[in-house]
Amino acid sequence: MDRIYFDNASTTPIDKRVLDAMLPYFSDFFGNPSSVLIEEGQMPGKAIDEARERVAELIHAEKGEIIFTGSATESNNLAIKGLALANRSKGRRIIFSDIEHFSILNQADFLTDLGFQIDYVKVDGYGIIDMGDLERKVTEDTILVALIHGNLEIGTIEPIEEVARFLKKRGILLHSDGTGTCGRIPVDVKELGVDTMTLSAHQINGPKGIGALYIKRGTRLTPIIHGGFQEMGYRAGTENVPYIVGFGEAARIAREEMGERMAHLTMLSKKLREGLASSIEYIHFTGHPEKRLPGHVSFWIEFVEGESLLLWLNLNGIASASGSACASNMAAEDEGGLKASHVLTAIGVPPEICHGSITFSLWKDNTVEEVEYVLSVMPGIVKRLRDMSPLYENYKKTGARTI
Amino acid sequence: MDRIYFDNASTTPIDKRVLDAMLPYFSDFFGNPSSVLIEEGQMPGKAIDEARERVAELIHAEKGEIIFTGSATESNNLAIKGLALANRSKGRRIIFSDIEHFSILNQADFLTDLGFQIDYVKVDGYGIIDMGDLERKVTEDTILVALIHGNLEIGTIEPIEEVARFLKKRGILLHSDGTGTCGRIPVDVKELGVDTMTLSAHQINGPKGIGALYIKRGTRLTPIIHGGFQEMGYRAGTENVPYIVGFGEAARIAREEMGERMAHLTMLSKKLREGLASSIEYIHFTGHPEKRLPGHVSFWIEFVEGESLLLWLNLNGIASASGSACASNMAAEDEGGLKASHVLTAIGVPPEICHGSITFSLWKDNTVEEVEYVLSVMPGIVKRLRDMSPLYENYKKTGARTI
Amino acid sequence: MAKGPYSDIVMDHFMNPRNMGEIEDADGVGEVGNPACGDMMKLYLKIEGDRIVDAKFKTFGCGAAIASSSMTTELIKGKTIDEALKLSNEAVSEALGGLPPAKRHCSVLAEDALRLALEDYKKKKGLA
Amino acid sequence: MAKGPYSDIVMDHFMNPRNMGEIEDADGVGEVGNPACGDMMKLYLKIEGDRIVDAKFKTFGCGAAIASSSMTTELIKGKTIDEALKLSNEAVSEALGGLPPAKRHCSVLAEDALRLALEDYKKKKGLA
Ligand SMILES: Cc1ncc(COP(=O)(O)O)c(C=O)c1O
Ligand SMILES: Cc1ncc(COP(=O)(O)O)c(C=O)c1O
Repeated sequence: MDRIYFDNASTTPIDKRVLDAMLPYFSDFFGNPSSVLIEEGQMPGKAIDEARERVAELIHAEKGEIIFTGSATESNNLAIKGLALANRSKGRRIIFSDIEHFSILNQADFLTDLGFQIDYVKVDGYGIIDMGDLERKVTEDTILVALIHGNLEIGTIEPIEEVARFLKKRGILLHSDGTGTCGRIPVDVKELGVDTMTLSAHQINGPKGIGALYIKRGTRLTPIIHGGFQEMGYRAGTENVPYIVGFGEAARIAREEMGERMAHLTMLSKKLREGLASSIEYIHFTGHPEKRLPGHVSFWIEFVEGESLLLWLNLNGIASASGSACASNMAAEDEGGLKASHVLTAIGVPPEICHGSITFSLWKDNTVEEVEYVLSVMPGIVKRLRDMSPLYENYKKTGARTI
Repeated sequence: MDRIYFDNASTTPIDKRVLDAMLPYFSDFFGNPSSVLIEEGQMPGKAIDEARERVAELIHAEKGEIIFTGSATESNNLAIKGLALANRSKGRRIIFSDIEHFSILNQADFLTDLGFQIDYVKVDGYGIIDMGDLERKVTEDTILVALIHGNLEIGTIEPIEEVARFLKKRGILLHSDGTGTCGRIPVDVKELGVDTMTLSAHQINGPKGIGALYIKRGTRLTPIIHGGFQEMGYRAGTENVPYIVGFGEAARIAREEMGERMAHLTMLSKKLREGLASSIEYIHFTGHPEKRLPGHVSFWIEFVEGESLLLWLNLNGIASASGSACASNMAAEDEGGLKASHVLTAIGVPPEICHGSITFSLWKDNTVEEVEYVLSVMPGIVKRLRDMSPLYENYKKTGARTI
Repeated sequence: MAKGPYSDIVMDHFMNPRNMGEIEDADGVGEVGNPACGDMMKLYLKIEGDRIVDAKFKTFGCGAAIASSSMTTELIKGKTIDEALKLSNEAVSEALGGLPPAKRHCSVLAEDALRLALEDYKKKKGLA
Repeated sequence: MAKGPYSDIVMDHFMNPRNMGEIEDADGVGEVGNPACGDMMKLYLKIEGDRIVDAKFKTFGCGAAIASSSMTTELIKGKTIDEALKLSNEAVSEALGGLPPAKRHCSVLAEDALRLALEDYKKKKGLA
């Protein structure tokens, strides 16, 4: 049997149409778009312009408000560092939500070193921002808030509009990481009211190695990569024309097919979730039950460790993720790198449980048959691991639960 | 007739072998290399490892000394900002040569804003660093020098070894931008003695949108893009696996074919240069006559403006560059963007002449026939433009030269 | 052919410049230069009564500079001096189908050359 | 199959753990846990004279933890207590064909469980 890929929160396979759109820009139109005066540079320049338009359309922005970067990570870095540095004279405090991706959170030391202070705003048990806490954390000196739009580990979608309204009144900027949402659910940056928003191509069947940043017209932002005059001066470096074209095509397809995809995914994830709930005891679903990304099913299972579960799923031909989808800790140099998922900790899951979490992230090509197969193997794997677990043995003897 | 591409200093077409090596990583092996525990992530991880080895081999580095970035521009930014920030406590002065690429020079304001001071070291008429001036500019407080290895506008190759020896004695770090040299001429980072060095893929038939940075083992460097744990912690963001693989393949091919390429290019550029010298009056070749990139022929012609020359060459099917190959000013918002090439100004060409410069950069697929064709059309174009030039008219009447 | 930064009209005037050359016995000559940009423009006028009966130019410069010179000569030929003095750089740029922002000054250069040539004429005639 | 971070031996012990289970009337039991990592290991020993005649384990943990437990039981079965006490975590890790750096502590956990089980045995026997 083919592999079952339920790890679309880590990355998605490239769409054949996207690859086909890209290929001519490797060979026939390989020129440097900065070489505007020679034929070789002209088609690539035109193609970038069109792709920018496509990405803008996906989130109801204007073409001039979209710039391309090397990754969603870079977009998040450009937004936070760029807005912080451009607004240094107004204040030095920045607020991150507790469930931001590492590409936001791990900027903290760098920013602190430059004289900024980072405050953190809490989320509730579903991962939704705590507005009361935000109100308490905001100070006269606060210039910027980062709040993720859709969290890829627990699926929760944040109330960006409400937060934007709150912040606007106080003259505080809002950056939102739309890596998990742009192209997956309808996004209208004007309605959301964000100042900057990150987009990723490889989350929507585009290539890995390109991101985009929406920068609301008139927003001042200091570049972090300096050099030639590309991307309207916000990001230097010879343009990655094939990937920009691919991102444009992926955005176009995502916009056109979004409705049917969402319906399909809602059906699949309902089936998966209900199937798991009815066949596995002591399973705990994470994130918000309704305000969540379509096709996203995340949970932890008592008495079962997540990595072992993930490995057994893998051996059964199923790809999933445990802990943070994008930042496996395995590459870490030592044990110090093995931290419990900060997202799960933030929603109140005890650290010793976090490693037991699994994220199934489904996407357009997944099928009912795949869901059924996963449902058919899960109970056996869980039983096998529980039989091996001293925690489960203890529970049977004493009735002691993990929580 | 097919186009004649003499603009390989701006970018090179992708090698078919490189594209073929990349393609499986778009589709069959699309996984996220951070997902080490599932099958999908494992082949990409292995492929990155092998590509890193190939790039390391190209410049005689160790695998662990190479990290991949989004462009040569980003590599230059990471090196300069990263070394500066990591060595802030040792001193605040940084020296740039006058002929660095914009991706070095345009960091000056940002660095100044962070409390650094940039000093500039002169070059001679050939574009070779002025060692006496370097000696004068170096202070107790100097922590870092940036000196380009091979300049893509005038072709000159700098005496990096000598500079590295000089700086090492004083405990000053040396970054060299090897965009123009790595893969074009033999480069041995250990012999050169650099602390960091930038490499570009698209200058050697790899894709645009990926660069690499050599970081000598043990060198402290502050990342500028923070997030997940990729590239040994120096550069966060999901890896661009196909491009990394492509860079590896381009590096392998460049290393294996370097000898024959250099011989071929030396032959072609000699023919081109001699042909131009004998058929066009008042032509001035720029850069060093011997210490230069193979296949690189740059010059300016009296009484002829460069853009017009470039446009006529383009209309004749010939791609070339004028002024800085990588940073055409055409995209600038206004006239203020139209600055004379800083490289030509630095070697003493008067500003009003700089716009008259042309760079022919030949590469492996160029032929003798192409050189002959270019030589056959150049005199006609030059004559046409001179007939139109009031400067030439004046010269004929009064004998007044441009210089 | 894919489009570059220049309009088709600019490229046409660049490739086939109208009225390129000198007028030996010109009634007015205007020469302007912009050293930073490297452009140099020389405009020759033949004037009969108060009407421009011929105009020629020589230009050292970029595509936009050559096209602006060429278009300017076309636009003023047959015009009276007063009419010609009303010719703005915007009009030249517009007639060319637009110029890239960074190149607008080329049309200004043409306007300046025209003004100087007309002043030269007036001076020669003792009118100024 | 492409290689992941775990060696073939680790994967073999993970998929087919040796000596998994409980010993109801164990002579020594050692239980250790690492809450930060989330691992929990329980080792049961059957000892006759000064020789370990049977060993079983239960483990809640990652692949490396399960394989380390399994390998530890294999390595100590038939050994004397003194021999078993000399078993280092490095030896376990080595027998497994190596562990990723971030997972070395799993073999330490196994070593700790073994030591605790032997102490438990000695305590029960009044030897400690
Ligand atoms: C010497 C040099 N360094 C760096 C760069 C920047 O390269 P990229 O635009 O690919 O980032 C260039 C432009 O090609 C260059 O000529
Ligand atoms: C929410 C979120 N933001 C940003 C990123 C970073 O994306 P990339 O690694 O492609 O730069 C990720 C990882 O996929 C993510 O989940």
